Amino acid sequence: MSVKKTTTIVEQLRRAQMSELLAMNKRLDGRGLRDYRELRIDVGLIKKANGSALVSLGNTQVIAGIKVEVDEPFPDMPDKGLFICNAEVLPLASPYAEPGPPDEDAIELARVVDRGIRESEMIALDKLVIISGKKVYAVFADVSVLNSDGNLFDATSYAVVAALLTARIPKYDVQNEMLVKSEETIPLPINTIPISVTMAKIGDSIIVDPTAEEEACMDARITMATDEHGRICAIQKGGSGTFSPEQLTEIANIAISIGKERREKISNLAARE
Amino acid sequence: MSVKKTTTIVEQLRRAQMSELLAMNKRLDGRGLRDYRELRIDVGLIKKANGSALVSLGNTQVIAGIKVEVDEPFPDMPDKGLFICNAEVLPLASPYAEPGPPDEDAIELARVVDRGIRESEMIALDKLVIISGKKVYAVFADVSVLNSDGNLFDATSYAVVAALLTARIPKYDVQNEMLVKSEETIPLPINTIPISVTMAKIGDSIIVDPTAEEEACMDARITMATDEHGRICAIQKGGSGTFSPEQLTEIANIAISIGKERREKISNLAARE
Amino acid sequence: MSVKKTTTIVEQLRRAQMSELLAMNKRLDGRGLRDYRELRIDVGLIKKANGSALVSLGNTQVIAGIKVEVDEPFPDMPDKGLFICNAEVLPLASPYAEPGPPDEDAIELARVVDRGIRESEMIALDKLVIISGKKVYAVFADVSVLNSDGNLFDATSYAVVAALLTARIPKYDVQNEMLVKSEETIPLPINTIPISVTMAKIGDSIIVDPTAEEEACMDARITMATDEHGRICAIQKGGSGTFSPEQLTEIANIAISIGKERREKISNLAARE
Amino acid sequence: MSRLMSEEGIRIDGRRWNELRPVKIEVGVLKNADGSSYIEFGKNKIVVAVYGPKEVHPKHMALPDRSVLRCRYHMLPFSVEERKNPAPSRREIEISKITREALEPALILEDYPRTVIDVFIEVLQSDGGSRCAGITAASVALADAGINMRDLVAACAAGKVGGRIVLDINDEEDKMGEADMPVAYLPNLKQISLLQLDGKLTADEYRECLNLAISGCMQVYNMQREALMKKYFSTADKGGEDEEE
Amino acid sequence: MSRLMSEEGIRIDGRRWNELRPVKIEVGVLKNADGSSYIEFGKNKIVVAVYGPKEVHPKHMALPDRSVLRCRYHMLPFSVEERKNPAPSRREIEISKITREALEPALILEDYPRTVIDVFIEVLQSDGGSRCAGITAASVALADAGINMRDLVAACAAGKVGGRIVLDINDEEDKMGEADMPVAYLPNLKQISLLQLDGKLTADEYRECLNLAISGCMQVYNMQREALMKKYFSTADKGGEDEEE
Amino acid sequence: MSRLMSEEGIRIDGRRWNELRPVKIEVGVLKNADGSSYIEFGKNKIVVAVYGPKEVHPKHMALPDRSVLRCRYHMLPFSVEERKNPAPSRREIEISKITREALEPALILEDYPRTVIDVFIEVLQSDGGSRCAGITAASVALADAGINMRDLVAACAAGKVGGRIVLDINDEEDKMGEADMPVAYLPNLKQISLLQLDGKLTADEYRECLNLAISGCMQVYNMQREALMKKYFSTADKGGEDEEE
Repeated sequence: MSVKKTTTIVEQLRRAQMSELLAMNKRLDGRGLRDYRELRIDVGLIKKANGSALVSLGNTQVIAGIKVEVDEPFPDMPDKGLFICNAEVLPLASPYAEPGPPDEDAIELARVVDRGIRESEMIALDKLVIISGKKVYAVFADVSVLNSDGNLFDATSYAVVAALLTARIPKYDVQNEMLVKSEETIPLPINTIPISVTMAKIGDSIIVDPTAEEEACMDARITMATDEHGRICAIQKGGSGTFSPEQLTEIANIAISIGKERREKISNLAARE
Repeated sequence: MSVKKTTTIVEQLRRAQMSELLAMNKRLDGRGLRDYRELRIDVGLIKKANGSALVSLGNTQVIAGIKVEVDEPFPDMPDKGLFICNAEVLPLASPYAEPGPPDEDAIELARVVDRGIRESEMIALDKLVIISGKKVYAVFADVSVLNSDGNLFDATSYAVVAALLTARIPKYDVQNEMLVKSEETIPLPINTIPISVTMAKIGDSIIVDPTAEEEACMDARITMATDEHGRICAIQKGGSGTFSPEQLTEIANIAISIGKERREKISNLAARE
Repeated sequence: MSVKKTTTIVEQLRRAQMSELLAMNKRLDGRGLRDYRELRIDVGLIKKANGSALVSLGNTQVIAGIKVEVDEPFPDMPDKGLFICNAEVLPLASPYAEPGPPDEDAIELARVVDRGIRESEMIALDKLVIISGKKVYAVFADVSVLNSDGNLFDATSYAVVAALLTARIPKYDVQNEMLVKSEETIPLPINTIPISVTMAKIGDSIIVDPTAEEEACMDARITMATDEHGRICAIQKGGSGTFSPEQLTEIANIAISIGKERREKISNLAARE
Repeated sequence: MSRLMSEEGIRIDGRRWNELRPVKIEVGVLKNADGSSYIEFGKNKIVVAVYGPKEVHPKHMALPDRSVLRCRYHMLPFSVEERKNPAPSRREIEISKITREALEPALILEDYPRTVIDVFIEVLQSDGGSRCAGITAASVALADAGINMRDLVAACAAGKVGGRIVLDINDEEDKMGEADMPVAYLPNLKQISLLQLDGKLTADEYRECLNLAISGCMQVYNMQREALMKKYFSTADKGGEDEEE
Repeated sequence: MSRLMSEEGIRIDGRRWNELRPVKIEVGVLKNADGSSYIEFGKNKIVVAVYGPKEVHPKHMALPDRSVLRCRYHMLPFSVEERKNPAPSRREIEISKITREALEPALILEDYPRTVIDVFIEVLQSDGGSRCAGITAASVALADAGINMRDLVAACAAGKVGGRIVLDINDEEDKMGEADMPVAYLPNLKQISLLQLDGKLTADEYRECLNLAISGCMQVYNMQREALMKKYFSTADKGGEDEEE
Repeated sequence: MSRLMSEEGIRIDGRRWNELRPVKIEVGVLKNADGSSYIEFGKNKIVVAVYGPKEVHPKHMALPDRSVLRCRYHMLPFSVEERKNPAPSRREIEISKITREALEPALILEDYPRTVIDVFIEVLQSDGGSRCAGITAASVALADAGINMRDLVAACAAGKVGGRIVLDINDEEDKMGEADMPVAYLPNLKQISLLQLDGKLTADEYRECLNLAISGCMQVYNMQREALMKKYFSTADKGGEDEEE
């Protein structure tokens, strides 16, 4: 059953302080309301994966690895490859994380990141068919959070995107309905790069890229992913607060404009293999 | 490990009151010792299921759905279809129910209902073969308890029986060892209608169709299913008390005579689609 | 997560007493430091298993059963049969055992016994192939601890070894790529008999075949398995203490010399079917 | 792709772009629960029970200053085309969470310190929009349980199908359409407590969709009020929109 | 169907209709347990341990006025034809429950408030009637543990095989026969604490079966008494039927 | 079998028999942890965090006289050739246990009664010897967390490959070689806290292997010290072997 994580007295006090600052357009770490923390992306760290990326967003650190297997397609989608995204918050990521199967937060994280990639049609799944109805590529994206300091949604999304952009998958030749793995590797067929932008509402302010401290005080959270044409392709509101319709219009504008500028940065960072 | 549910002080006091009444052949809700509560059966509520039935027995409410799939037969039974019965007491059914996998009570419930249907040979499993040894119908009966007020055994059994009686399954044509689903649907092949009758022993009295309040006070419980020829085809004694051999003879007579009269009622109710 | 079982105050007091005795080369049960408790092996108790052995080592009692099935080989080992070893400490084995899936101790136990048998190449897995790359024998060794009084490693290892030595498996004939089970049974193909010797370090003393009482007081534990040529084929150190390099040399000598003498005893006991 | 929208702007199930599917809401359908409701929303058939406010077990989960809200969204095995395993799927776990977050702002949890309120949503039959229907019904069941609330929560999706922005996506439209955007709305507070999107929308389409969904939520809200009034006021007068409960 | 009954009324394993399979009961076979027993009943081989009465963890499970009885019936992976997964099956969970309910009426749990008594039944090799053999052995192990009891519990099935009512169904008769009815009996209280039926019986057959099963339980009861006496009285005199322990 | 050892005694990855793979150790790589480290050991890439000493939940796990050490060794799904299921395998559970037992003798747990110390080892990429690399890194992370220690724990395997006793087995050598013997060593106490063996060794080979592994551990120990000094002493002087930290 779903139940809210408890907030402490300290967090409630901190919230008061934070609201005061935000009323003056300031944040605890000195950033402006629309500023991201420093982003670093290292790709190719894991040679045993088909693709990998280690992303630091301020103190938040996540690692994504891509593994590609050959599998059967779903019976109702004989001409589509498979994309499966999993996330776990490792117990070393924070004093509050615990070993065990993914909890509702980790499941939501994986599903929202998956949605951004799937709905933007980032991967051309129709080009991942080897034998129609029988053999397709199955692309597994596994993300592990190494250090948790807020905005896991964007960090995870950037890591999966960067790992997919730089992945190399084996090429198969088909001989008499049998697959023969060739020496050659090929990149994944990519249509677009979706960019996730996560915002938090604290009091009346909308801030971008919240830290863990800010998340502990926030009323609500929202993640929007946009594609290269500036279309919104996935949204997830979170948290026990609400947004007004006007705020949601503002939020979409932020997501589209910041998305555009960050797309370039992320493509460049991911390309530096 | 199996362990008894605790009884409260209130239940113990209530038991004294109930025993006094029963000594005068009276029950708390005014029924006679051999009277069932009002029974309602609504079939066909769930269009996505092959068959379904919502059963109310007094305040006890259960819903059964039948799903039919094509599967392989068991290697030692190449010419039999499959019947699989599951039950769960949903957490909304009572203040004591909890989310999670079925506990020992729900497992016993499913297995006893399964036994009545299987041992009476209600479904002609030998007519559920599509290709001998290769393809058979697998009939899943899933029952969920929506409101729990005693005698889940009979309510669940009636719901599964009514859902099976009114189910429509796809017809398959076999062409070159391949199955082709036809437009046509057919009913399940039915041999007999088993009727479950559940009784409780409180003090020296045997009562039929116990409420939750009566079950909390009972010494022991017994469920007997009979077929159309008045043969007993499944028995399950429950509870931490005992029965004398004489009581068990009396109980069988009750089960057979009540079973006969209820069979007609249930066939009629189920037929009103 | 791995965490140490707690030791009680009584165990700590007992440890002082034990150390004094050991300093005089004496043990609580009167044995010498290098003496095993009485070993009994009864084979063939379980007719439904392909092989079985009930082993008593003092008050420690374990039962092993071998089940052989036909399965597919691992893709990277098309010409090897399979050997799978599982162990569980049944809840009836001691006041501290609990029902549930195997804990880290039971998993270590199974893996160490497996290692001794696998690394010694006791079973000629290459002779367990029926159709290369397609059908091989899968040998399941399941061990259950019935009464736990120390040195489960050796008792379990002897039980599995004895059950394997006396197992009879069905013979299959291959006709048109199909398997036909013949009436005939054959023994498992055996290369060597590995002998496990477990020692405990208490203070400066190394003792062989520790009881539960001794294990509760020990600093560290070590199990060494040797093959018929006196080669060491598996080692596992356990416990939160350490060994010096010199002690490890001494331990290897003990394992090799005792292993030789016990191998004969175990082969003889196992042969008495 | 099948034609989801006729040239006359008629949808596959005969509705116009701004039309809801048939909705039926009943209050107080389960005897044991403190509050309950049943909703039919298109082919969705969902029953909801509320238990609480009640004591918390284990006690350390209790909060000194407010009640703890717990939510479960669950589908029965026969509620979908392919029989569903009864164990909770990742999808059900996510929907349980966003449902809780959609309901929480409407509840005055501070009125019930040291207690828990349980909401159980059981999908008997599933169609497109089951999360919205579940939130709508849960909100009614919470009211039926007598929990103090700031507002009801009414939920409804809008989306893009066959190139047009339409209200209340059904199953086929969800699968074949271009976008689905579920929204939960607190009508008196004019706040949105659930927003998700699957599929692609331009900024303009997004705003259009949001407004259309809110208008759908207002229709749903009126049906919620009617259902509650029908139970609580014997002369089942169809409540006007400007009344507060 | 194979001939389970010869024309002379001889069963597939050579027994007559009213004959038990060979039974062997040993008491006190495990060192660590407070009470234990081993039974061979036909090809069934079962070991049972009792731990308790002992402290309860977690403490909130304790009852102020009586002991809590817990039971586990479990089959080892190699006890059956096809290797069994070690995790408890639905069948094992049901049998654990009906075993507990069969034993509970014989125990004076009120004598041990705030404690727990654990009964572990491990089937080393399984044949028809393993639940009855388990209950029989568990009852002996409880006596061996010194638990205060009103009576022993003796269990035995009767059933219908090849058209005849017969005692103590074995594995083949269970699979091929018409009915199997396990019964547990408290001989001194003349009460039945377990009754199940798989298969079809007329009312007359049912009564015949019940009586035959009870007569089988009386035979089992004498073997239980003998086994206990053998352990507890050095001059192992075969106990008469009218003695109480 | 492929040639794992050339005629000139050169191994498949170019090393000599007594040579370690390239090693890199970093200290304090994770912000949230009380202590952390990152190690590259051949192709192994492992990150370790230490949390504690801290309060224990549930409280009954606490010990009155010392801290409780908990360890988890875990591999990420993409760390191995075939994608690994994220749930802990039997292998990971065993390694978690022997890792804890290898570290425990180095820690002065008595200094932190009623607390717990958690060690999390996450294998990002796995090669032969990941358990040794994990222990080595964990020991550094424990020092980084400021836990009182009697000694560091340095770990390294030796084994037999292509007929020769060699140091620090890599993945291919592990799969194709004759024996692999992981060792953990406390250099100042001259004690061994981990010893395992897979594969066959004569008594002489075993002694040779043990000595070689210990010499490998001493090399690892120096790298551990250097990494710690680099973090804790700004003038990163390469620490001599006779200095104590």
